[in-house]
Amino acid sequence: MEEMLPVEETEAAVEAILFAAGHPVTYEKLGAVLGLTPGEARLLVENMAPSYNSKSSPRGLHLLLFDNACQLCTKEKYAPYIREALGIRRGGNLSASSLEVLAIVAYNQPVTRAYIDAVRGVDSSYSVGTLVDKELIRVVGRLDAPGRPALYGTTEKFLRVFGINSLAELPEAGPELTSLPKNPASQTGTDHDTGTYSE
Amino acid sequence: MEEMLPVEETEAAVEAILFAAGHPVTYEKLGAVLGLTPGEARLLVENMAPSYNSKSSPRGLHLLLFDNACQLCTKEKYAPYIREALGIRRGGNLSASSLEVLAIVAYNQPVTRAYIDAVRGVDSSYSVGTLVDKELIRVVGRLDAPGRPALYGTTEKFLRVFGINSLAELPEAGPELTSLPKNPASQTGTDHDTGTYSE
Amino acid sequence: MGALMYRLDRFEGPLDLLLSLINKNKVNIEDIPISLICSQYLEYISGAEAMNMEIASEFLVMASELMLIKSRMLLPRPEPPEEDPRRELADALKRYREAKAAAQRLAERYSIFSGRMVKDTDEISVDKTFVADHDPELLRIAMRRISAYMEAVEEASQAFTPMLGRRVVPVGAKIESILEQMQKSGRSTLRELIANEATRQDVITAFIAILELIRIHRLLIDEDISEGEDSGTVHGLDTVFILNTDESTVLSDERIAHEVY
Repeated sequence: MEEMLPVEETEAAVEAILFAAGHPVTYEKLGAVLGLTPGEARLLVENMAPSYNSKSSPRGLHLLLFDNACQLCTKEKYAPYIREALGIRRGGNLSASSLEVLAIVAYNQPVTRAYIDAVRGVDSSYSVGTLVDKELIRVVGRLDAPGRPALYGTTEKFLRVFGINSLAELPEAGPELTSLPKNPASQTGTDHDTGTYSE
Repeated sequence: MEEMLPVEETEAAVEAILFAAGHPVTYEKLGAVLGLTPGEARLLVENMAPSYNSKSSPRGLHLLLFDNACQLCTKEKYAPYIREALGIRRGGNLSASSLEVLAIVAYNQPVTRAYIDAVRGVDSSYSVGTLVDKELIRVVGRLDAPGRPALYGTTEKFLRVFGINSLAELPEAGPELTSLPKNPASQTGTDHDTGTYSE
Repeated sequence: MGALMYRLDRFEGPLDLLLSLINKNKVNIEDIPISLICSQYLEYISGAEAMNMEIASEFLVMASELMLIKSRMLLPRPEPPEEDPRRELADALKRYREAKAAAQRLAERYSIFSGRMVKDTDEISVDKTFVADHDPELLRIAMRRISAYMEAVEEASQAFTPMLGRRVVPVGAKIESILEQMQKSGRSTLRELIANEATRQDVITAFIAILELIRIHRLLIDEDISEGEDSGTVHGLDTVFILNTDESTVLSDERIAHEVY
């Protein structure tokens, strides 16, 4: 720029430029625009960083410092609020089939996928995969049987999502459970310590 | 959100949400995300505004307060620096005819194209199209008349680039332009909620 | 004429040209000397025509309107006096002048505040791991759903052998009952459609009926997976069927009658 900004306004100008850019801007470019060397621009930005990044900062933004460039972004901890505000919240609810698989795992863990399939009468690989992605179930061991199939159990996130402290607090399933086929994991000896299914 | 944020962090969350959104966010949406009523959300944002907008603010950003929504944008005085840093050519100038159309729409909304044509004494279809493309005006409803002609109103982008927060802040205009005996839209009932003209 | 240029493209329209003539002659808009303004207007139009400028039709319409007003001004005024023939033109000119002035004030603001720039919405990746809070009761309900289904299957397999004495429901009748069920619900999963079938034979009959309804396009498989992460599967008992209400795409009922009944 032809005109130099008063010193106290260069930081504001940097903020405006980084906001409008969205992507990283090099110190070289910032310096050229503000009448500074790239090194001076870098110092200026480093000086600004604590007001965004320090623990006590009241800001919702984070100033990222790269080797040659810098960028403004939102603080990680506000991501859930942003997602909700912008409507980016898919996959929050569990489908009926996911709930069925989850119930079978929760009440009978550890269980194999073959067992889940047998109980539901359908292939459940997709739901099992989704639940693993969502970190509600995980592989907790292997069944000591041909092919050494994976055994699934619930996670701590599962407890959190359902608002219970332990599996003992699961609602009483009662007679529902008695009609289920025998769980192979409870018949055959496994190499898995069946006592704990925590993360 | 399920969890309430500590009070000192709600402002930071608002900043993060507005930064990520880029576009205007309604007080209703902000409130829903932060566990506040729309009115409380508005008060919160109004409270934050001086830290961005006051003369002595060290910020490069401006907090726009519309009737139903708010938005972050850069301060106009840093526009030349942003344009140079991001290689944006100065442009987007509005022609005299576009400005005339915009004035007629702004002071009389919602209006039909026929009304705009009548006030200007010429066909305005080209300018109307340009302004719709530039997102300064938009179709806000249909006139309940033969052919159901489109009714145009201004957008929140219009408010931003003309530096006003609501239509009530439009600069004074002459009595003939603002009092409208011949506006078809104000004579006939419309199916449009004339209260909102958001982007 | 000399250097005088008749540039119609300098004006936004006939009202703009008229305003400039009124300003040049320093006359009152409420009391326009119509014959002076009319002749200057016509002179300008013909001057532009002589320069091979395209004359937009609006300018010609205004010319004839001016001449009409002028002629009405020449007529003796009736008693009681009717409205001034220039009234409408004066109103239009005033309104247009105000629109121009408002446009000018907006332009000044635009030159300043168009510098208020915004950014694009951040791309935020969809969080596949996000799970909303759920009531644990949902798990018990899911268990009950599974066991109820399993009992039905067991019953069906037990009932298979002594089936001989049972009444066999024809496919045609099954089609009707499925259509009835679909008309009520609009959409159903395979699980729901066969939920009430008591025996394996009944399940098979129902299944043949569903296949037939799909063949004639009366039932469609819903493959819309946009709603939830694993709804609308096209596999197994969760397959969702919807009723095709577009009659033109459904094969005729006669053919079913021949082939199935």
